[in-house]
Amino acid sequence: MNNPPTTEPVDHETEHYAHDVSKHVRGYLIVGGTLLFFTALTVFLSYVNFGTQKANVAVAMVVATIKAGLVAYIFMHLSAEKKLIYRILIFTAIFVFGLFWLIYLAWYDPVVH
Amino acid sequence: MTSLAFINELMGMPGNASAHGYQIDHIIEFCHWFMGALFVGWSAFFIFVLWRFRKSRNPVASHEGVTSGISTHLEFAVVLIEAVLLIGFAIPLWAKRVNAFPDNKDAILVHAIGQQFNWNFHLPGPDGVFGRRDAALVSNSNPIGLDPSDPASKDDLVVMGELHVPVDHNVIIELASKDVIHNFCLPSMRIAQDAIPGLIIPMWFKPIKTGTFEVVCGQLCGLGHYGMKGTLVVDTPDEYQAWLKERIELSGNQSAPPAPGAVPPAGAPKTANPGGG
Amino acid sequence: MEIPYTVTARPDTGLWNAKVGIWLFLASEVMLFGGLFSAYIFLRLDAEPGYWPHGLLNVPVGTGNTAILIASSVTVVLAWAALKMRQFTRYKIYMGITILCGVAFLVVKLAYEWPQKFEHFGAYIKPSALEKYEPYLGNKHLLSEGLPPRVEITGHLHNHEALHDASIKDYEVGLDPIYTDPTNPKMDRPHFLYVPPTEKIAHIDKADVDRATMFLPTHNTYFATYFTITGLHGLHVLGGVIVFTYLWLPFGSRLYRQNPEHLANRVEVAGLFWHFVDLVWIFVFPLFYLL
Amino acid sequence: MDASSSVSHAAHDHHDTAHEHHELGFFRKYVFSTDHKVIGLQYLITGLIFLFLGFCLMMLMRWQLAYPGKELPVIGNLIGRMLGPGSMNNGVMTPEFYNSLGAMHGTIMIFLGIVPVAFAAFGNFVVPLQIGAPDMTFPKVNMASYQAFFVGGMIMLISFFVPGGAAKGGWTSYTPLADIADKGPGYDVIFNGQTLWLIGFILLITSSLLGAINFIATIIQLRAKGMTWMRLPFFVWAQFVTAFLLLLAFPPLESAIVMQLMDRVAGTSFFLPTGLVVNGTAVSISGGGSPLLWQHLFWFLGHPEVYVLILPGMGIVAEVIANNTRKPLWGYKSLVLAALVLGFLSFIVWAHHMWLTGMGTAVSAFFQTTTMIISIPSVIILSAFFISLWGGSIRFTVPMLFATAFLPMFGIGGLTGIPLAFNSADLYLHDTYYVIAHFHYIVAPGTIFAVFAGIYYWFPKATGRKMNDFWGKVHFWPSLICMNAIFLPMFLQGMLGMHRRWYDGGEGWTLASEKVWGLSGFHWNLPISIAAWTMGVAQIPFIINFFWSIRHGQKVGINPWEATTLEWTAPSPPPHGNFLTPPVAYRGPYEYSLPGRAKDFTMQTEPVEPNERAPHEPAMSLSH
Ligand code: HEA
Ligand code: HEA
Ligand code: CUA
Ligand SMILES: [Cu+2]
Repeated sequence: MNNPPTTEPVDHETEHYAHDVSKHVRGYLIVGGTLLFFTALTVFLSYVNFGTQKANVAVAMVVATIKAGLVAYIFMHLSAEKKLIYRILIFTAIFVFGLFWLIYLAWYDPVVH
Repeated sequence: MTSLAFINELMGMPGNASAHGYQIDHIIEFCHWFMGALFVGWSAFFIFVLWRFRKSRNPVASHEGVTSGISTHLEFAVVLIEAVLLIGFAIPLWAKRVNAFPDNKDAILVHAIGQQFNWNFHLPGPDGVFGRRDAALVSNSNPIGLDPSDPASKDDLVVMGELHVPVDHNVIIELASKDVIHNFCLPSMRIAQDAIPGLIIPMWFKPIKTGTFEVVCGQLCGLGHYGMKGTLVVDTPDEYQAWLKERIELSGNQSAPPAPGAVPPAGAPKTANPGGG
Repeated sequence: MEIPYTVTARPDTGLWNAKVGIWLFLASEVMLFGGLFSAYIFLRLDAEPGYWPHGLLNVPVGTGNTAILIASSVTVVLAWAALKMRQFTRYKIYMGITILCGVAFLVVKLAYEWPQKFEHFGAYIKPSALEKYEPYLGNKHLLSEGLPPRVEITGHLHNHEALHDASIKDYEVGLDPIYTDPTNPKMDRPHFLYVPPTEKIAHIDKADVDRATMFLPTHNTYFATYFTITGLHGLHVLGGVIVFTYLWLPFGSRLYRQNPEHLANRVEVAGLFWHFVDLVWIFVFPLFYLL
Repeated sequence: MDASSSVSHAAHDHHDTAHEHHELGFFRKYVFSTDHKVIGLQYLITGLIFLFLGFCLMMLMRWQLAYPGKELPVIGNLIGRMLGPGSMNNGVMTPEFYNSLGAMHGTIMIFLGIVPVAFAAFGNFVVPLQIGAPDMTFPKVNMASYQAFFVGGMIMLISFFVPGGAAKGGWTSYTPLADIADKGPGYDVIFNGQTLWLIGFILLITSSLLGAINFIATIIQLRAKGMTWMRLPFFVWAQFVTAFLLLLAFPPLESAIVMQLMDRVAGTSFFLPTGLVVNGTAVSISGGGSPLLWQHLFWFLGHPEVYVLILPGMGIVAEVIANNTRKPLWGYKSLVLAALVLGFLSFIVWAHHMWLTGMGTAVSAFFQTTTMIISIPSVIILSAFFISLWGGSIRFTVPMLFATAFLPMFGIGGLTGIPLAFNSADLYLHDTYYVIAHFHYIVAPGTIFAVFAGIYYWFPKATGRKMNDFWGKVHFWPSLICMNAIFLPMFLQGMLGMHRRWYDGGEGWTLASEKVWGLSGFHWNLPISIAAWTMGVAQIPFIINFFWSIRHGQKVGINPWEATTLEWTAPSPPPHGNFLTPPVAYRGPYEYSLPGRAKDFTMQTEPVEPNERAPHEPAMSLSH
């Protein structure tokens, strides 16, 4: 630990990146198309009766989650993001689900007669 | 156990007047002993260290400091005691408060409706059935919005401010509120519960002492909050019957007259603020 | 000393400053919309049967707006990619399209969808009077189908004065199609295409009405959440458009000449924000338009 | 890159920047500054003024509690004339005004006093220096953060002057009370206390969010060469966790505030159930909302917020203790871990403020358990501080006096949280003065003392001068005594069953006429109030000392406390850009009394010598 780790900026990384980028462009277009398709799919599925309202909500949320995942993973480059960003997001996800889940639980378990 | 309780008395806790109250007192007194022990222990250590290691007595500090694992043991002990209090006392006690409601048949069931700034009590009357209430029907002469078209409401009693209950009987109070959140708090009975508009929340207790007790509103509800005082009178069974009879007679010819508790407290504004804020 | 890592990455974290900053900001945005969506869940769970409306919003328009946002998300990554490859003209074009998409989204929302709601009228019928309006509501049919009841009559209000004038005793409503033919099974589910209020007029006695307003936030908790969440989302879109415009105008060109990588980073950061706004919409759309 | 090249490079840099900044005018330099140190001082001064204001509001309340309904001499009429008869009617406080004072005392102390001072001011001034950074990562955002805070604070102040007065629903603004507050004849949609409170709050939240992003990004990105995570001073860790709490807990409250604002200005019913009857008339609303939703969203922030109030304080105390015991903090690693766990858990305990809202067994068991668990890291942190004293060579400098007092005071406050955490005990204690005493022990003789310690400790860095020792002691001892004289009796009042937010101080209540320790519950109010006013007097030496020392304090060198962390290698006051050469950290933050050295402190920038014994450095690493 006596030698401090280097903190010098890296410069040549960018060239490297630019090369990669051109390969991705096609991918972005495909993902855009997929998203449009999923949008049409949700609209369609919302007119299909899955038995209960709850089931319909669940189906729609699954599709929305897939779409959101695609946006985050591809457009927001989470597929190639650094560990640190993941850490921040994991905690955020835990807390936001904690908020939903605990409020739901409190709603579900009141003192009633 | 009584000898342990002196810590609560020392701090001014009033006498308990309900059947479950002693359990609440126990958990508070255990907490206080536990906290007291930690506080005294740490304080003794603290004062000793400040004296022993002051600069003039200990000019050169030790780089290492304490190496023993004493703090780990201490922390473990704290965890253990808290776990015992939690699992052994607090959780079961709460479960009994909110799940083990006494049977309606052998309990006195009362509805309490909070408003800025007093309590209305709704009793089912001789037929034992509560009449329907509707917010749209609320008026000055009908403070809880009792529906006169409902046959069950004909013999219902509405009393303001003061509630009588017989001693040694389970009492269930179903709390509601017309406007903002209030809290029906009976310090002597060791019981309290929020009255939240839109919800009806029950609470129960069993008074074991006769007497007159204050009902505190334990939630800020506006400018008259400090004076929102109710009265709980715990009667002997005979007195209770007499009170009930008197109430029924009164309700026969006029709608409920203001009970003592409904008189605005000294210093309360004469005209209420429309916002109530 | 100058602030390091504004353009290039810090080796041990692999990130430049603004990237860390924007993700932290997005994390807080997740919590912000999380709070709003938890309110949505809470209010919807609490709603009495019949009090959470379905199918009131215009699905094709909403779908179109979703497509616009998705397209703009694609163009904004393409703009960024163009910068990375140092193709400035392409960047200008893609960014221009993105800005146009954002503006289009806002125009649809503010000039069409919201005003259309403000001009719509709904009256909640008192429980005691539901029977009287059965020909419009068709609750017996709904009951037999196991569907939630209707407690509200909606449509086009012909006598606007009635809202304020106490001397007018009833509302004159050009009914929405559902109420003209309530027992037709076709009406059990909302229409896909928007069908305007019909010419069939119903007179609703004010004495039978609990509450009647235009489709404003006050109308019910559904519209309260709808306007609040889409309003806040709209503000985000507006913010994004402003930032993009700033990066698109001469400022962008100047920065490009000085340090193209810096501009690329800014576009990436603004783009991340934009994608997040898109992502929120992906949930808003089914929750409000479809379910 | 070797050391010599880095030196010359940086010297060059410094030359440039120094040159640039000669031309800055007064406004750019002190008002619209982007320099983290200036912003830190702006936060400090504004925050202290608000702290003082919160204190004044409280002193007014204490008059009413001690002498309910009596005319307040001189000031009473003055306030009545300034704020209208709705506040002080002929010198007598009205219940509305009492409620306003309570709500605004809480709001101002927490959001305009402690957060700006303990978090924003110290964080801004100290954190970049301690990690060896030239500034915050986003200086302009930093400036915007202060400006949002300032405007938010001004809006809160203005709210005292609108008809009806400032917000009166408590700092918690529970709905429906807050939703319907001030509405009535002559209701102005915007210019009323509660609405302004909400608008001001949105700005304060914006400020905190911007600040939090900046702090986290700075700590992640701008640590100096060699400043690994486990070499960060504990203060930086505390600020890091605090920033995360603000970042993730504030937005849900922000959403709730937007909703309450909608309820008030757009007539929605997010928090209003169906069938409300206020003052005998049915309210015309759609209904269908939920009052409990507000409480959930409020306490989702509310609880993390209390750790926001205490963590920076703990950080300051850690620095001062290490420095004045002349030895490393005991258990650095467990301190860091405890702070992280504390931060994590504080998100899932919020409902312990809502025991009496009709909560079932399952949910309350969950929240009781998490609340119990969260007390463990606090115990660990406090124990580590206590044990750190052992074996030290303790100097009772003024910062150290305040830091030492912090420990038992926080201990009392923390310990009394335990009965509150058991819902069955809270059944009795909820909303009584016991709760008031519990948290004031933490925030007043706790955090405020830590803040004082920090001011005395870092004053020489900001000004190049020390505050006067003698007057510091004159400030300390009466403050300590008064604090306890104020808050200890409140436990007794609480145990008697006296409730908070009582305008009459309990005069009208039989339960408050019971005697405890020689006085009735109500009559205890008087000695408490006297102690509170005496404490006001005890602050005078501090205020004078503070302003006097800026110009006339004893001049000191760049490291007057002989401390080890990086901020003490920068000039006092540090120039724009902070360090003359980019600092490099070679060791942990608290290398005091290393055996075999002439000096009893070894700075983080001192390279490890070949023959030196392996430094006392934890191996755990959280990143890389
Ligand atoms: C900085 C502020 C702060 C902190 C740190 C805490 C810490 C804790 N708080 Fe407190 N709390 C508040 C501020 C704070 N609180 C406020 C403001 C309110 C009221 C809000 C309102 O309603 O307006 C409140 C209310 C409050 C309630 C609700 C009460 C009610 O409304 O009825 C509860 C209930 O569980 C609670 C519990 C706790 C617990 C278990 C801790 C634990 O984290 C404490 C852990 C600490 C310890 C266990 C101490 C350990 C010390 C030692 C072991 C050493 C002892 C040594 C010596 C004494 C020498 N608090
Ligand atoms: C950080 C939070 C904080 C702090 C520090 C304090 C500090 C104090 N508070 Fe407060 N208080 C609250 C937060 C806080 N309070 C909250 C949240 C409530 C609940 C509100 C509600 O009901 O909604 C409350 C309520 C409350 C009540 C209950 C009112 C009621 O329920 O009716 C009382 C009663 O005595 C009280 C008293 C005090 C006292 C005596 C202090 C003293 O300790 C004050 C000490 C202050 C100082 C020593 C100031 C020092 C500063 C300076 C000297 C500035 C120097 C200036 C320059 C150099 C420019 N407070
Ligand atoms: Cu009712 Cu307080
Ligand atoms: Cu808490």
